[in-house]
Amino acid sequence: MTEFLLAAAGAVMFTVVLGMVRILRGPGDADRVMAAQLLGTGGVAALLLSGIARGRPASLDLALTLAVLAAFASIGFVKGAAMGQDKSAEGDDDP
Amino acid sequence: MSFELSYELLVGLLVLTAAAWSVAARDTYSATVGFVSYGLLIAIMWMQLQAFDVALAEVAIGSGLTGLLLLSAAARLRAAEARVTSRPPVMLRIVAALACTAVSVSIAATVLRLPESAPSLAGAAVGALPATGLGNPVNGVLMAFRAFDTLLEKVVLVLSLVGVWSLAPEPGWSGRPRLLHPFADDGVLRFLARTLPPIGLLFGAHLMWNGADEPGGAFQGATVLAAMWLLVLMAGLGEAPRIRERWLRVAVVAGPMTFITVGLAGIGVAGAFLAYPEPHAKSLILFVELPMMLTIALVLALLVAGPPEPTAGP
Amino acid sequence: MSALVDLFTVAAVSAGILFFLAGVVGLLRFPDALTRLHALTKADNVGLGLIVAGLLPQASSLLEALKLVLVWLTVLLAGATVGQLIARVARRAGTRT
Amino acid sequence: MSPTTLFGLCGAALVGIGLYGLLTDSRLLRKIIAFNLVGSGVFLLFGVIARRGAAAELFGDPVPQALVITGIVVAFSATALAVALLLRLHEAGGGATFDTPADEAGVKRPDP
Amino acid sequence: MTLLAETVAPAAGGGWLVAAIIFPVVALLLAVAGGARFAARVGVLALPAGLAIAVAIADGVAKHGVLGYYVGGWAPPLGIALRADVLSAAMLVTTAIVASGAGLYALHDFGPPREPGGGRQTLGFWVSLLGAWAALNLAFVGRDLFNLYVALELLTFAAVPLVCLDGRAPTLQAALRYLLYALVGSVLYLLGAVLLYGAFGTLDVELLATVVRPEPAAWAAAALMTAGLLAKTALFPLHLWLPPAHAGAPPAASAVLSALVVKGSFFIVLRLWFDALPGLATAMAMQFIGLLGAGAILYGSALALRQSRLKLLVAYSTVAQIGYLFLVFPLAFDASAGRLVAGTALAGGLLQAVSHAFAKAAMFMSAGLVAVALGHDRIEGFGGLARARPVSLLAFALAGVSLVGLPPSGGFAAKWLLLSAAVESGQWWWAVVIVLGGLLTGAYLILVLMRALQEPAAPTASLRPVAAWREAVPLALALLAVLLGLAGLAPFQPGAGTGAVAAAEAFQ
Repeated sequence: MTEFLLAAAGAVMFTVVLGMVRILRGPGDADRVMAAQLLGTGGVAALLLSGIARGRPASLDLALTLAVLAAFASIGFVKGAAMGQDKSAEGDDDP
Repeated sequence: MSFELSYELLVGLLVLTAAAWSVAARDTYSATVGFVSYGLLIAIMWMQLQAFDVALAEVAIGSGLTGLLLLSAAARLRAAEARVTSRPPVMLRIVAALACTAVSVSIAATVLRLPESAPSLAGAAVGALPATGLGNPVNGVLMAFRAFDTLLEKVVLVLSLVGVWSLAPEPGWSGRPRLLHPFADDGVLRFLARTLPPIGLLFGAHLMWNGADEPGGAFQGATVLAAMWLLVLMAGLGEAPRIRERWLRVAVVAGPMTFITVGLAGIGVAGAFLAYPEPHAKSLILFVELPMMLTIALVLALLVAGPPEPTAGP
Repeated sequence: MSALVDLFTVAAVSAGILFFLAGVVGLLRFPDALTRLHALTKADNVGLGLIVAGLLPQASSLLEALKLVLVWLTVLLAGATVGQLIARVARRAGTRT
Repeated sequence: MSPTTLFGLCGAALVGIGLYGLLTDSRLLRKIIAFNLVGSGVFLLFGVIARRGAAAELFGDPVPQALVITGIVVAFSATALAVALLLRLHEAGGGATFDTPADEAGVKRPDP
Repeated sequence: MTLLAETVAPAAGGGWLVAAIIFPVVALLLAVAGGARFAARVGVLALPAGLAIAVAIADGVAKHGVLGYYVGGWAPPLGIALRADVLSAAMLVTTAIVASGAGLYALHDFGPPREPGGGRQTLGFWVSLLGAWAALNLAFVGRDLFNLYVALELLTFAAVPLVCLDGRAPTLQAALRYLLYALVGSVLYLLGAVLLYGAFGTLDVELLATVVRPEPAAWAAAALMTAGLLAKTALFPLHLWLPPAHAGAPPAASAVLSALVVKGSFFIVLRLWFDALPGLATAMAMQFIGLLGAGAILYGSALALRQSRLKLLVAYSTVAQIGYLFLVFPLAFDASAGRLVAGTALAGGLLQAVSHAFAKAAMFMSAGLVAVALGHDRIEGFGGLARARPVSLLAFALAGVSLVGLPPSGGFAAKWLLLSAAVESGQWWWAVVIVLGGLLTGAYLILVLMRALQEPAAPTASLRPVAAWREAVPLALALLAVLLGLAGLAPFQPGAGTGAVAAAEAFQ
C-alpha cells in the first residue's frame, strides 16, 4: 500500500508539472494564478498521500496549512488586480 | 529507495524551474506567480528533509503571506515595471552568470565534501529536552536553549513594523493601509471571510498548542491567524485599525514584553535570564507563547498590509 | 476485509488522479481563460475529494480522518470562492483589452 | 546519490540563481524576489546540514531547523520592509529601479 | 593588558551584559506602546541609564579582565554565551556616549510632537535609535555566530528607517539601496555560518576556535562571511550605498549611522578573524583585505576632495576612515606563527574605531547645524561662516584634527600605533598609505575651513538662529576625540602594545 500511495503522490506531482506550463506560457494573469491554484491543490493531495503512506501525522497539518494559505495568495492576486485597476483608472501612473 | 529518489529529483527540478522562472521571466507579475509556486514546492522539499516545523513555517510564510505581499506590490508597480526595457549589456550578464555559477559550484563542492560523520547537536538537544518539559526538540531549541535569539527576532519584527509605519506619507500617518481599504462588490470574498476564519482560528490554536510536543508552534499558528485576520479585513468585514490606537500598540509589544518579564523572573527563580524553573518550564513556555502568538499574528498582518495611507479610490 | 478496503483506496485514489489529469489537460488545451477555469475547478475539487475519500480508511485515528475531511472542505471552500474572483478579474481583463 | 546530496545541490544552485537575479535585473521588485531565492537556498543548505546530523532517534538536528525558522521570520520582515520602501519610492516619483536618479535639486528640503 | 581574553568565565557582573541589550529593547518596546509623545521621553531617560550600564561593564572588565554570561543557563554549544573583553568594553562605552550625544542633539528635531496626530518621525527616530543601540551592544558582546546574525539584522532594521525619515524620494532610494546591500551581506554571512556549523557542529566562537581546521569548508565560510560583513561595513569597493544614505539622513541619524552602525559589522569581522578563526588567516588573504582598506583610504579621500556639498564630503570621509580599520588585518598578521595576534595593530584599530566615532558624530552634527543656519550645505557658499557660527566650525575643525591624525588627538594615537605596527612588521607600504591618507584628509578639510574663513560674498543677515546647547553637543564629542589621544595613548604605548602581544601569545 505504501508504495502505491507514494506512486500516487508522484503522479499528482507529475500532473502539477504539466500545469506549471501555464505559469510559464500565460497568456493572462488569470491563467498563471489558476496554475498556481492547481499547484496548491496538487501539493495538498501529494502531502496527504505521502503523509498517510509514511504514517506522518504532521504532514496533515502541513496540508491543512497549505489549503488555508494557498487560497490566500490567490486572493492577493485578485486584490492586487483590483488595486492595479484603480491606479490606472486614477491615471496617476505617470509622474 | 530509488522510487523515493526519483520523486525527490522531480521536486528538485520543479523547485529549480520555478526559481529560474521567477528570475528570468520578462514580466514581473508572472515572475511573482512563479515565486509563489516556488514557495509551495520548497515546502514539499522541507517535508522530504523531515523538517516539519520548517515546512509549516515555509508554507505559511513563503507561499501565503509573502505571496500576498509580492503579488499586490507587483500589481501596483505594473506600469512602472513595464517601462523598464533596458537590460544590462550581454557581456555583463555573461560575467555575472559565470561568477554566480562559480559561487554555486564552490558551495556545492564544499557541502559535498563535508565530513561523513556529521557533527550534530541532536544528542545534546534531546538530552537536555526533559528539563524544558517539551516533547518537540525544535521548540525546545527555540523557546529554551536559544530563547535569546527567538526573543530578539520578535524585536526584529517590531522594529521592521515601526520602519514600515515610518514610511507613511505625512497626511496619512495614523490612517489605514491601502491593502485594507474597503473594496467594492465583495459578496464572494465576504462569504469566504465568514466561513474560513473559524476553521483557521481553531487550526492556528491547535498548531500552537500541539507545537509543544509535535511539529508546530507559536510562529506557525500565528501565521495562520494573521492570514485569517487579513482575510476578514480585506473583505471589509472588520474595521482596519488605525496605528495610533493604543490597544494595537500594546498588543504589538505584548509578546516580547511577556517574554522579557518571564526571562527576568528567571534570574531570581532559576539563576539566569531566560532560564525556567524546571517543574514549571512547560507551562511558562506556553504562557509566553500565547501573547507571542498574538503579537506575531498582528505584526505579520500589519507588515503585509504596509504603511498607512490616506484613503483614496473606491 | 483489509484487502477490500485497500482495493477501495486504490480505486478512489486512481480516479482522483485521473480527475487531476483531466483538469490539467483542460487547463492546457481549452481555448480561453474562463473555460480553462471551469475545467480546473471541477477537476481539482473532485480529484482531491476522491483522494481524500480513498485515504479515509487508511487514517490511523479519528483525528486524522477528521483532518482529512477538513482539508478537503477548506480546499473546496477556498477553490469555489477564488474561482469566482479569478473569473471576475479574467472577464474584466478580457473586456478591457 | 542521497537526498541530502540532491537537496544540497539544489540549495547551492538556488543561491547562484538568486545572486544572478540580484546582479543583473535593474527592477527593484525583481531584486527583492531574487534576494528571497538566495535566502531560501541558504535555508535549504541549513536543512541539509540538519538532515545529515540525524542522531538520537531524531530525523534531523533540531538546532539548524530552529535557526531556519528564525531566519524565515527575519527574511519575511526584510521583504516587507523592502516592498514598503519600494512602493513609497514609486509614489514619491522615484520609479521602479535605481536607474532613474531621484531628483535631488527638484525636491524641496523640509525647513526645520 | 590583554585585548582579547581566551576563556569564558561566567563571572559576577555578567548580568550587566544582558542588561546592556535588554534595557534598550525594553525602552523601545515602551516607546512603541506609548506612542510618539512618550517615545521622546523614554528615549531621553534611557540614554543616561544605558551609559551607566556601559560604564558598569567597563568597570567589571577592568576588575576581572572579562565578563561572561550563559543566557538561560545553557552552556554552548547548545546555549548562547555573551562575553565582554577590553575591546567590547571600549566599544560599549563609545556607543553609549555617541548615542547619548545624538539623542540630546535630536531633541530639537525629534522632540515630542506638538499636534496629536503627528509624530511619525519622532517615533521612528527614537525606536530606531534604541534598536540600533541594542543591536550594537549585542554585536559587541555576542559570542555565537547566529546570535551575531540576529544582531546584524536588528542593526539593519534599525538603521534603514533612519536614512529616510524625511520621506523624500532621494533618501528613500538611498535607504532601499542600503537595505539591499545589507540584506545580501547578512545572507552571505549566514551562508558562511551554515558551512561552519556543518563542518564543525558549533556556532560558538570559543568552541570554534578550538576545533576549526584549515580546510575548504572553513575557507569558504570565512570568505563568505567576510564578504558579507564588508558589504555591510561599506568597505571599498562595496561602499556605493554609504554616501547617499549617510549624507541624506537627518544629522542626528547620520551621526549614529556613520559613527556607530558601520562599526557593528566591522567588530564582527574582528571577532571572526581574531577569535573564531585565528589559525585560518593567511598572509595573502590579510594583504588582500589590507589592499581594500588602502583603496578605501585613497579613493574615499580623493572623492571627498571633489565634493561640493559638506554632508557628502563627510560621508565620503567615512568611506576613507573605514579603510584604516581594515589595515589591522595585514598589520596584525604574524607571518612566522601563521596567525593573527592581538597587539599594537589591533590596539590601533580599536582606537581608530573609537576616535572616528566621536569625530564623525561631531562632524555630522556640526554640518547639520551649518546647514540649518545657512539653509544649504554647499561648500562654495560658506563665506563668513567662521564669524557667524564659530562654535560649530570649531567643533568641525577639532573633529578634523582627529581625522587627519594630528597630535594629541585620538586619531593621532590610532594612526601612530598603526604606523608603528607597520614598521615593526616591516610592511612599509601600509605606512605610505597611512601618511598619504592623512595628507588627503587634511587637504579636503582645509578646503572647507578656508571657505568658511573667507569674507562672505553676500551679507550673512539671513542666517537662521541655532540654540547654543545644540552646538555644545558636537563640540563636546569633538573635544573627546581630541583628548582621547592623551588618555587613550597611555595604556597603548608601543611598550604596552608588545606587552599585549606577549600576553596574547601566552594564552595560545
